[in-house]
Parts: sequence; structure tokens; C-alpha cells
Amino acid sequence: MSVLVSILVAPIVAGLLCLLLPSRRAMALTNVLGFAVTLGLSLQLLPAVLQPPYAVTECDEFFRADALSAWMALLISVVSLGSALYAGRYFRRDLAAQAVTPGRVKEFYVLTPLFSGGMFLVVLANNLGVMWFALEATALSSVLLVAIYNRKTSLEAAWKYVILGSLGLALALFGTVFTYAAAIDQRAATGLPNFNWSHLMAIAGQLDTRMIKLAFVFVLVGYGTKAGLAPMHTWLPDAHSEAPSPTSAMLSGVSLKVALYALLRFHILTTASLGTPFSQTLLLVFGLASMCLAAPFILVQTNLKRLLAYSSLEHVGLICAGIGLNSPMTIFGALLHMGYHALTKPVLFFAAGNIHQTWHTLQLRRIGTGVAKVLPWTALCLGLGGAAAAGLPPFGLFFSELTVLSGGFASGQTAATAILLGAILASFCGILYQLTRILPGTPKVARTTDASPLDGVPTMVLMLGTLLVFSLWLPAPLLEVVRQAARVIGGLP
Amino acid sequence: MSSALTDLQSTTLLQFALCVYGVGGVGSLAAIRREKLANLVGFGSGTVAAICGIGAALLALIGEPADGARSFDLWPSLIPFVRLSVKLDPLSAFFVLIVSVLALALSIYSFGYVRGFYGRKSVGALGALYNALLLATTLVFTAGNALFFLVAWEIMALTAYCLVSFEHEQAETRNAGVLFFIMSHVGTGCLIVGFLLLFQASGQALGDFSPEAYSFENFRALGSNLSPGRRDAAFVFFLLGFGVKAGIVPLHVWLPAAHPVAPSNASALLSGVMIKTGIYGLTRVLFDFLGTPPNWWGITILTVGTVSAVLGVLYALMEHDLKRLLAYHSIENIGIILMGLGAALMFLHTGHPVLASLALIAGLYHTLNHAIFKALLFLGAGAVLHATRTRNMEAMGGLIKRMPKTAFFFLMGAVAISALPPLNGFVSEWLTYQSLLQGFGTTSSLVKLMFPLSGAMLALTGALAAACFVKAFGITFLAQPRSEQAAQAHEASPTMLLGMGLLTVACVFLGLFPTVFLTVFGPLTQQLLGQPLPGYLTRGNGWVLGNAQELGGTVSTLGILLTGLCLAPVPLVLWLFFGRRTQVRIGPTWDCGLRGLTPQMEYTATGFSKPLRMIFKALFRPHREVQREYDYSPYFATTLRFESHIEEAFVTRLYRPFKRAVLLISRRMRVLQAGSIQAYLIYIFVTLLLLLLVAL
Amino acid sequence: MNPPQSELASQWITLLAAGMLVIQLLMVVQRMLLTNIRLFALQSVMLAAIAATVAASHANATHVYWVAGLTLAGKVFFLPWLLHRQVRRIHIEQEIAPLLNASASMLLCGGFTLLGYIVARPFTSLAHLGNNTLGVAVTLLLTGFFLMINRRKAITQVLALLTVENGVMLAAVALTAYGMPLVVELGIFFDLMVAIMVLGLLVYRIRDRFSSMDVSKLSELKG
Amino acid sequence: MNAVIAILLQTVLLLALAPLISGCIRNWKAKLQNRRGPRVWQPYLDLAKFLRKDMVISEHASWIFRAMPKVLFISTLLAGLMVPLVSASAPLSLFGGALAFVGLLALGRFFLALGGLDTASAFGGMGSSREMTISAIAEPALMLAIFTVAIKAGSTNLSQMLLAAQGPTWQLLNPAHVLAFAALFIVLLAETGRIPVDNPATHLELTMIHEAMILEYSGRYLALIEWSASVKQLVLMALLVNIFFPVGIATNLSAVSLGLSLAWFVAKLLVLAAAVVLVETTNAKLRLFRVPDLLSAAFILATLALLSTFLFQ
Repeated sequence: MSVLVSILVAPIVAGLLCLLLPSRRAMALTNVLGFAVTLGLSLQLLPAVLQPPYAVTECDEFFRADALSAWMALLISVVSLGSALYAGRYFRRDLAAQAVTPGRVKEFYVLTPLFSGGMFLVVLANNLGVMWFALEATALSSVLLVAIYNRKTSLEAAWKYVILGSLGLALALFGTVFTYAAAIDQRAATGLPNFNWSHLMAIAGQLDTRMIKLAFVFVLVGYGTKAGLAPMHTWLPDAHSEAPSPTSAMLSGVSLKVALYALLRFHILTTASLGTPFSQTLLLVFGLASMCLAAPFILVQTNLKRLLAYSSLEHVGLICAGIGLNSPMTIFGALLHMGYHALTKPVLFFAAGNIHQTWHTLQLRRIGTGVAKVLPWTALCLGLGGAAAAGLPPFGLFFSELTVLSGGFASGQTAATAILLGAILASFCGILYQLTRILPGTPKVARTTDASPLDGVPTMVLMLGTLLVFSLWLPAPLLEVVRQAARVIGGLP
Repeated sequence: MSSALTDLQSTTLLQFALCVYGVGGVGSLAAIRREKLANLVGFGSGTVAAICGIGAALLALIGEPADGARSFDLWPSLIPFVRLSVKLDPLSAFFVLIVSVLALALSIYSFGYVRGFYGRKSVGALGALYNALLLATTLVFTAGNALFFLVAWEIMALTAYCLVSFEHEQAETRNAGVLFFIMSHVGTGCLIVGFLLLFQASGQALGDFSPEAYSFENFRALGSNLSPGRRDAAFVFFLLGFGVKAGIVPLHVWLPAAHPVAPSNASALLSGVMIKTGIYGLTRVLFDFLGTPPNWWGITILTVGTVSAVLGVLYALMEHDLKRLLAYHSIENIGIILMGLGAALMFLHTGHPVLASLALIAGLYHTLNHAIFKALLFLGAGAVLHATRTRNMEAMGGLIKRMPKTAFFFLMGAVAISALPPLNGFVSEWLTYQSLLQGFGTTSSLVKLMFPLSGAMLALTGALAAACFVKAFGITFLAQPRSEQAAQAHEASPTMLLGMGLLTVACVFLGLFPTVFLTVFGPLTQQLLGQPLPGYLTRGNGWVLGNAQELGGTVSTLGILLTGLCLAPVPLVLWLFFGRRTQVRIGPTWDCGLRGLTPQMEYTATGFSKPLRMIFKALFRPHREVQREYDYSPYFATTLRFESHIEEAFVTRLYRPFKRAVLLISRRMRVLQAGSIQAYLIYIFVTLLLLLLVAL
Repeated sequence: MNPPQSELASQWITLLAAGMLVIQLLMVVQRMLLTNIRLFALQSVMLAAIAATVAASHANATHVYWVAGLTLAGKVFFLPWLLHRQVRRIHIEQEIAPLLNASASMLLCGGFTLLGYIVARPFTSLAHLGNNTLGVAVTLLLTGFFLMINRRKAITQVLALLTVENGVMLAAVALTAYGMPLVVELGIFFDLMVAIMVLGLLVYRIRDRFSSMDVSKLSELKG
Repeated sequence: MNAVIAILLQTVLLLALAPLISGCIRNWKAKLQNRRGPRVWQPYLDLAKFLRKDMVISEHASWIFRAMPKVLFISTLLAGLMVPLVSASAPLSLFGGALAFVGLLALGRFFLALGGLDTASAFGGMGSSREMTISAIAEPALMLAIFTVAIKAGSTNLSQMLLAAQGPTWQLLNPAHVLAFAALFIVLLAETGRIPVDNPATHLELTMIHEAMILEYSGRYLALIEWSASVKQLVLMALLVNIFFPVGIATNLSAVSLGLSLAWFVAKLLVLAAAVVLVETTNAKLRLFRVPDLLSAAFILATLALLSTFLFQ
């Protein structure tokens, strides 16, 4: 049963196929088909993961998917499918406005499947070295995606993204080597130690604690840079605001979480071997730092996409802090938050993309008031998405945030949870304050939009609909997967 | 009827009401294209649901209080941790009664009022938001566990925000909406902390932190294992959270900004009902969950209540925008309600349950009265706004001749809010006075001085409220019209008048027959204080209202009214005896020999409030500016421009500096992302070095 | 314990590691771009030599030969040629003034060496071939990081990144008796190649948009 | 049945006695300023004259203008019925105590101010604004004084207060009583528009407060308003006199004791009237913005009275 292999193969094949296909519509269709296949496969993977061995392995333990990776695979495929659906109309309007050359569009359609293929490899690889290699692949493929618009600012953003990214990955490699060395020590026998994560978890007790601690430090700084945790987040707003909207949706929606997933693998390993809350406190500190740092930037932001990027920084910080609080409830809440955020953020970026193409600017002041009058449907989706991102009840983010908060209170860490709540409130006020500057009111100058205001709206409505459905009704298998994934992070099998 | 029957009916009626609200909301949204249909569907369903709500509440209150029989699950809970349990106990039923009575009157009023929006704004959206707000508010009152309460609370805030910024063309509306939503969300943050503190305690008590630990029954059963430190922290957070929504003084800034800009039926709903959710929350938490309160809780709430009452009315006096004036009055009346609750808490502390129930009844009865006469006044103001297209009182005048029925209803509302005898405002303030008066003897410490002093401040508030409404009614309705629109104002449409009439009848009924209505409070005090209705509350076989003391003072508004009617013939007899041959001549008003009085010579709202502005100038810091343009000499001015405004202390001293500081710090933080890649690399390098030192 | 290997091999590895460190310090002070590239090539040769000695001294570490060969082919010939071509095409010679002058940066590199050894001290007790080079590996990492911060030319930043990569590979050799499994080594190597190609492409596109390779010009995105 | 008779008797007493008191005050003030002054029963003649004269009503006036005199008259009478004049138990004591008394006076004042505003003249507006301001500032002092006495009596029922204060006469001179009396005396001056606060006799537009509101009234309505003003004055004085010096109040309803208590009551009223006259002639009218200082002095006195109820026990 080669579900895992086919999940990996589908996007790569789609990417290579796009190399050969001439027309833009065909490439868009292949992308959508590729991701639809991956979505189907990851849905099929969900029940498989819930059976007692709680893990699906293939080609003798090279690929391994437990509940956590199945959940991540699902998110990756959902977000990639969403952005593929949206990309079709998006690039049609960009081509019409000569903002991008057909060569670049082909580049987009080739690189996006490779990008998500890399992400699938990260979540499905059992070998930590291969995981690093997959992350490097995602980094490289997304760099060129960020630099599709050949403007000065996008090149600058791409350069910063690649330099900081590669440096982070170098440090992460150093950390991985350290972990591998820790595994070597006690095996005096001749055989090479197995670098698989499952194997390392099995022998976690006998790893050299000092080396594991040092390894986690390097991995935290390395993968933390890719995940955009607080002091290392500086590339995030530039990259996410300069990339085309479908790419920034994937970057913000799920690529940050994939890097966080890699960090979590090491966090689980370190907790298992050290036993002390060393890695949890670090995650909590960095999570809280990201949230507290994001709030002021959201409040005084002038660029719409940078505002959404900082909001992603805040949400990733919340997830990281949730896992740092390390009680079953907060971890469950954090994972649920990952899912809901992965559905909300793309909608916001798609709406921002529409506004960008209509007003040809992202400066909030120049967009001015009255977006609701010009693009009623996009404004509605941006409003609802903003409400969801701010954590208002009808949408699931409210429940996941409340679960994290009640878990924090239940496990007695009242002070940290209070700071967390403060940061959530601050960023809520920021997002609301900024969105109400542009959404209501009367437009300054009547926009003559060439494209129909319904562009890209079906994708947004589809994703918002799924978010609303899954906020109000969590089907049993999905809930069970998230619970099992929470148990995995908590240290059980 | 056996209690089981009444319970069943009240829950089914409540379920039906909630469904009709939902259907109404969705229906009016669906019929958004055809305005007439949307109006009918939206507000028609509002009316039907309101009637069912009243029925459910009355059945729950009057039927025997079979505890717990009236809770049901709104929806089989699909999400693992939220149990959508709705519970209709006496306290919830009382507040559902308030929201339903108001919903009935407002829905009828809205049929006519919304016609003004045809073609201009989408009536379907207004209907949907209106029904959603009512649904959310009813759920807030009847929520059975903390999570569902917070969900309903937040949806209420969201729909209220959409209603406040319904006419979002003007910038003023948008800013008011944002201020409202931010402050209410910060309040919700405090509520979340409060509820989670209780959840922490109930979780420890139950042993596991399952969703069951959120339910209000477990909070109620907390009792001893709620440590004093956590209890005080929870109290502070609840006071802040509910205080923002209720509009207590330091947190009131959003109220005078948000209410005037909302459409009038919405601002009546906001002022009448949404503010009461804060009061409901405080009552539920203080009397139900946190057990016997320490002394300083009661003192804090009493002080905050007194300060809110006095400052609320003082700022109201200075307003010449009709709806801002009414919004400030909401703050004043919330202050009076809090006086009642604060006194009740202090009596609970000193162990006087009878007095506590009297004070609680005073507070809750004033909540009901305020909801009704404030809604009546807002509807009146809405009708005036609808007719004259302006909220500025200086541009009104003489409307009593063109809108006689609205004027009469507004006058009845004004008499009620100024706590003048025959109507309901007087009765609830009388009960508050009685509880404050008897508070003096309950403790020996100097704290007992607070009661008479807050009584004096309540008297000051009442008198200032009377002055304010003489100004509001006199300047708006009496004398000559000061502007063109006021001259051509037309009477409100029949449905608007019916809505206002309903509320006036309610005011009169609650004023004249308080003893009939007070029986409703029996199960309520039984549930909250374990104390049946105080003995000497109703005397003289139901005619007279006592103050729970054998020898205590009594009042009977019905008696006063009837004796007044008996005395009515005295002026008639004098007329028959002396003045039968006199004629009545209509002549011009005395104009000191000038050629006729012009509307500009009339007294203005600013003029009317000038003496009080001079007396309280330390608080208002009035600023006036006169510019005179003249050709030859300054004594012969060609044009005069006069501008005067007062300084809203809290906005200029507290909120604006805070906002400026926050924005300054945030802009200062932006230097972190200054664009140079070297700086970014240094951040990572320093983090790495710090972590290495930590990990060694 | 590992089979007793000749004293010569571990001496030889320590010498080469020290050589790599010296080259690194030279690169920190060197201002000419082309010499920097050659220094990097030299450093890679030493790394390949270390890998070779490790492979020679262990019976079953044949795959390390592959690693040595690849390092030689990739890092000594292919990458420097690529960078050379890039430099010639953009014909920039002189590195502009770095952030810190030479003496200050030398002082800092001394500090990093000290820190490297403090970090590596608890692990040198592991008695197997080449573990004393861990201190050098950490220093290479830190100094490469500092070089990246210090220089303003894009090409030099790429070079600094490569030296960091060398540091990591040295650590791999030092810590793990026979290096990491082959598939991981291949993966890492292949990634490095693609990374450098992508960087080259980006440098070229930046070159023709900004008409200068000064990284401090890339600071438009603020706030 | 005797309740209805008591109401009728008290109403007749109120209506008869009120003009006499204001007549006496006006006459004595003239005598003190060595003028002959109008006869003591002049107010009765004025009232009769007004009742017989025609009325001129302003064209801008609405139905409130016509309703105001009747509402004022009836509410003041109702307030009067709640105060025990001759017999210890006032006719309407069951229907309302001190708070209802204050409320009814406030109701009268509310409509009086509206009446003033209705005729679109600047004087009416100015009068109502000043009247409402001064009564608002006087309210806390009035309420605190009532609270002091009510706390001692344990109830706000005026008859209860009166019975509680019955004790031996020297006991009446305790500090709480004296201070509360002083506070209430100042409030009396403010409420009835006596010299330090407002000059009843003047027609100088800028100084009159009470007069300004009823400037537009004439004929029958003016009679009703003047009559209720004097009834209000009588009632406030009666409150002062009976609550603080309940000497000679009849407890049983026999004719002899009622007659005796009526005599005592009229005597006490005249003594208080003399005090008011004395104050009026020796003081000049205060500037409008000095009146709040006077009334806050009254408030301080009332607070001291409250403190002394338990400090000097």
C-alpha cells in the first residue's frame, strides 16, 4: 500500500508535467488535479493512522506517517489546492496587466508543486537528515516563487529570504549532526546507527543528554528561523508581502507550520531524552516573544499584506506557545489552531491579492475607505476572514484559542497564559483597527475595475465555508487524529 | 397548572422564540432584494419571537420554581468542548422578560422607522442584524456554561458592532464602532480570565478538566474550595469585563460615542438591553458563584455606582445632541442599579439577608424600569430624528405642535426617568432610597456613613436628571421651531406610535402596580439569596409598597394618583364660583416692546445648562470662543461666531494619552525591522549566542 | 571502542582542521574577492583530505571515500569555477569597506574560537578519531556567521555561507566516527549545489536590477 | 370614612392658612422697613381678583401651558396632605412618606419649569434653568437632613418621625436636631424663593427666578400658581415646625385637642415666619453663582447633623 509514496509522487509528477505543457490553463488544471489527488490520499491516510500501531511506514521505515504527519499532510494539501484554484484567475489578471511574463507564470506552475512536494517529504520522512534535505528543497523552490515579480522589492525580499533561510538551515544541519552524534555514542558496535526518528525515539533514554541539549539549541535557532519565531522572523513580512498571493498563502498558511513541525520532532525527542522541561520553556518563551512582537507591528502597519504576515507571525507564536505550555489540552488546542489558521489565512491573502490587483497598491492609506462598495464579495470575505483571524466565535479559532487558554489555566501556568491572552487581545485590536480603515465608508475615487468583482471569490467562499463547517462540526475521525497527534507531541507512542 | 406543565411550556416557548429569531434573521437576509418583504419578515418574526419570549419568561417566573427542570441543549454539541446548554432559572427568566418586552415594542416600532431606509440602506441586513442581536442577547441570558456564554457574548458584540456602524458613510460612525468593539473585546478578555479562574477551581474540585468543569452548576457548587486570593482576582476581572459592557464610569467612553450613531431602534436595543447583559453578568457572578462577599466588594460597587450616577448625569446635562444625552443617562441609571447591587452585597457581608433581598430587588426593578423608559426615550428621539433629519437640539423646537403624540410619549418617558412620583422610575428609586436608609444601622464601622452619603448623591442625581429632561423636552418640543426642518416635521407613523405607546403603558403599569409585579421576584431572591420575598414588602392588601420593615415608610403611587383625581374638582369649583364670566384671549408673548419674538431669541440648550456648567466648571473646564467681524469699529460687529465646548475628562485625560503612548511605542518598535540584512543576521547571531550560554 | 588506529591519522586530521581554521581567519581579513574564492577552494581541499584519512583509517567506512570525492569535485572545482564566472561577469573586484575593520574582526574571531572550544570541551572526552576537531567546527560556524554579518557584498555572503557549510561538514566528520549515512550526505551535497546555483541566479538578477552588489542597498522594505 | 373627612379638613386648612402666612410675612417685612405695607389678608384679595380676571394665553403655548397650573396645584396639595399639621397622623401618611413628599414637590417644579419654557420667551427659559439648578443643588442637603431624622425614627413616614421626636422638650436641643433644622431652614429659603436666593417681590428680569417662569400667566391660572406657591411655603414650614418641635400636636381626634393643637401650630408658624422675615430684611439677595456656596453650606450642616447622630451619643 504505497499511500505515502503516491502522496509524494503526485505533486512532483504534476510539476514536471507542467514543464512540458504549453498553455497556462493546462498547467493550472494539472496543478489542481495534482493537489486534488494529494488531498484524496491524505484523507485516505487519516483512518489508516488511527489503527493501533498509530503509524504507517513504507519502504522499510524510510517514510513514516503518524497522526501528526497525517494532520500536517492534510493541511498542506488543503492549502495547496486552495492556492492552485485561486492562482488560475490571479495570473490571468496579472498577465492582462503585464505585471508578470508568461515565462515567470510557467516557473510558478512548475515550482509550486515542487514546493508542496518538498513539504510533503518533510512531514513523511522518517530520517532526520532527509527531513533537513526536504526543508532545504522547499526553501529553494519558494525563493524563486517569491522573486516572480521582478521588482526591486521582491528581489530584495527573495535575497533576504534565501540568505536567512540557508543560514538557518545550516544551523539546523549542525543540530541534526549533533543529534546523530548523540545517537552514535552508546552504540559501540560496528553497525551505523539508524537515523530514523522512530528508532531514535525508541532509544531516547540512553542518548547523551548534554549533546541533545546543545543540538536542540541549534535546531531551535535553525528551524525557528524557517518557522519565523520572534527574533529570527525578520524575513517573514518581506517575503510574504512581496510574493504573489497564492504563494504567500502557502508560505503563511502552511510552510511556517511545516518548519514548526520539524522543530516539534526534535522537541519530542529532547523531552523524551532529557525529561526536564528545557525545550518546553524555550518554545513557550519564543512563542510568547513572537506574539508580543507581532502586536505593535500590526497596530501601526501601513501595508495590507505585511499586516497579514505579522498576523501569521502572531498565530504561529500562539501555536508554539500552546505546545510550550505542554498540557494535553493546550497541545490539542494548538494543533486545532493550526488547522483553522491554515483555512483562514489563505482567504485573507486571496482577498489582499484581489485588492492589490484592483488598486495596484497595498498601502492602506492609498487604498482608502470604501472597499466594500467597489469589491463587495471580496470585502465580505476579507471581513469574515479578518473576524476569524481575530478570533471571533462563529469561527473555530475562538474555540482553539479558548482551549489553549483553559489548558494553560488548568495546568497552573497563569502568568504565561495571561501574557498570551494579552497578546491575542492586542493583535485583535490591531487587525480590527486596520481593516475598518479600508472596508467600510465611501470609496475615494470610483475604481474602474476591468475584471469582474467575482474573480477568485468562489475559492474564498469555499475555504470560508469549510472553515465554518469544521468550526461548528468536528467529525469523529478528524477529532481523533488531532487527539492522537496531541498524544504524540505529549510523548506517548 | 402543575409545575411540570409550566416548565415544559416555558422551555418549548423559549426554544420556539430562539428558532423564530433565527428564521427571522435568515429570512430577512434572504429577502434582501425586496425591502418591503424583508421588513415584514425581519421585524414580524421579531414580534412573534418577543411574544413567545415574554410567555416563556412569565411562565418560568410565575410557575413553581422547580429547579433545574428548565435546562435543555440547544443543539447536540458537535464540537468536543462546547455544550450548548440553555438554562432558564428565575434570574435568566427575569432578564429574558426584559429583552422580550423590549423586542416586542422595538419590532413594532421598527416597521415604521425602517421605511426611512428604503432605497438608502439595505433593510434586509438591518433586520438580520437586529434578530441576530436579540438571539445572541437571549442566549447570553440563558447560557448554561461559561464557554457558551462567552460565544453568545462575543456574537452579541459582533452584531452590535455591525449595527452601530450600520450607516458607515460618516467617519464618526466608523470610529465609534471601532472604539466600541475594541473596548468590548478587551472586556471579553477580562471575562475570559475571570471564567478561567473559576474553571481552574472547579476543575480542581471535580478532579478532571473536562468540558463539564465549565458548567454554571459546578461554579455554583464551588463554595469553599475557591481560595480567597483567586476569588478576589476573579471579582476584579469580572467587574472590569462586565463594567465595560455596562458602561461604568472609567470604562464608559464608548457608550456616548456608539449609541447615537446607531439607527434608533438599534440604539434603543443597545441601551435598553445590551447594557443589561453587564448587570446580568455581575448579578449572576456575585450572587450565584462567588459566595458570601468580603466587605470591600460591596463598597467598591457602591462607590463606582455613585460616581457613575453623578458623572453620568452631569455630562448628560452638557449635551445638546439628543441621543448622546440619552446615552449618558444610561450611564447614570446603571450607576443607580449598581448602588442597589452594592448595597445588597454589603448587607450579605454583614448578614442581613432580608435587607439584601430588598436592595437586590431595588437594583433589578430599576434595571427593568430603565430598560423600558430608556427604550421609550430613544424611540422618541428616533421619531424626532426621523422627522427633522438632525440630532442637534439647538435646531429643534415647537415639535409638540407638529408631533403631539410623540411629544406626549417623550414627556411620559422624561417623567419616568426623572423619578417623579406616579411612574416607575420613582418606585425603583424609592426602593433604593429605602435600602440605603436602612443600611445605616447594619454596621458599626464608619462604612455606614457611605449609605446616607450615596443617598444624598442619588438625590442630587435625581434632581439633575429632572433638570436635564426639562431641558431636553423643553428645548426639543416646546416654544417655536428653530430651524426649517423642525418647522416641517411630520408626526411619526402609526406603528412607531404603537411601539412607543406600548412602552408608555408598561411604564404606567410598573409605576402604579409595583406590588403586583414584585411577586415575580419571589423565586429570584429564593434562588440567589435563599431568602423568600421580604415580609412587609406589600402591605394594605396589595395597594401599598412597604420597605420590609414593620414600622417602615410606605408609598402607594396608585393611592397618590387617586387622591389627586379626587382633588381635581377643587380648581373646577373655583372656576365655577369665580371665573365663569371670564374669556380667554390668545395674544403675543411679552416681548418687552420689540416687534415680535423670533426663534433666535428663545432659550437654547447651551444657555439652559449654563448655570450648572459654571457651578461644576472644575469638572467640565468649559472653553468658549467668540469671534466678531466688524467693518469700522468693534462695537458694530457684522457677524458673530460663538463656539463653546466642555472637556470630557476621561477621554482627554485617560484614553487619548494612553492611545498616543501605545502608537508611539509601536512606531518606535518599527525600527527593529529597518531593512538592513546585517541587522537581521545580528539578531539571529545574538539569539544563538544567548541560547548557547543558556544551554551550557 | 573503535579499533586502534595509527596515531598518525588523528595527528594528520588535527593538523588539517587547524589549517582550515587559519584559512577561515585569512578570509575574514582578505578584501579581494577572487583570492577569497581561492581560499575557499583550499579549505575544501583540506576538508576532502580529512574525509579521505577518516575513510582510510576505518575498515567499513568506504562510503566516506565517496564523500571525499564529491567534496573535491564539487567544492574545489565546480563551485569556485561557478563563482569565478559570476565575478568575472559582474566584473567587481574590490570588496568595499566591511562593517568592522580588520583588527576588531580578528579580535572577535579569537573570541569565537574561545567560545567554540568552551562549547566543545564536554564532548572531547569521546575517544574516537578526530573528535578534537569539534572545537574547530564550531569556530568555523561562528566565524562564517560573523563573516556574513561583516561583509556587504552579496558574493562574499555566499562564500561565508559556504564556509559555514564546511564547518558543518567538518563537525559531521568529527562527531560521527564514519560520517553520516550516505543518502544523507548525498542529499546535503546535492542541496548545496542547487542552493549555490539559485544564489548565483538571484545575484545575477539583483545585479541587473540594482546595478550594484552592495547588500546595504537592499533596505527598502521597512516596518 | 373619617380618612376622607381628614383629607377634606386638611385641604381646607391648607388652602385657608397658606395665603395668611405669606400675607403676614409681607406685612411684617414692610413694618420692619418702617413702611405700612399691604394688609395681612391682601393675598386673599389678590387671589379673588385673579380668579375673576380674563386670561391672555401666548400663541406659542401648547397644552402643557394649560395643564401646568392644575398639576402644580394638585401635587402641592397632595404633598401637603402627607405632612402632619394638626393631628399626629397625616391623612395620606399611608400613601407616602418623606420621599413621596419630596417627589411630589419635584413633580410640581418639573411642570412649572416646562410651563416657563413653553411660551418661547427668554425670561421663562432663564427662570426655569435657574429654578432647576438651584433645586438640584438644594436636593442633597434636603435629603440628608430627612435621612438624619428618618434614621433616628427608623422610618421615612412623617408621622413616625414626629412621634419619635415627641420626648421631653429639652431633648429637642441635641446637636443632630439643631444642625438638621438649620440645614432645612436654608433649604426652605431656597425652595420658597426667599431673599438670599431669590427676591419674590421684584419684577427686575435679571434677578427673579420664580417670578420669571410665571411671567406669561394671568387670570385663573396665575391664581392657582400663586396659591400653590404659598401652600408649598406653608407645607415646608409645617414640616420644619412639626418634625423638629412637635409640641402640642394632638394625638387623639377629640375636638378640644385638635383646636388646642391648631392654636399651637399657628403660633409656631408665626414664630418661624418672623424668623424668615428677620432673615429677609437683614440680608441682600446673593449673586446667582454665590447661591451654590450657601446651599453647600446647608449640605455640610446636614452632614454634620448625620455625623452627630452617632458621634455624640
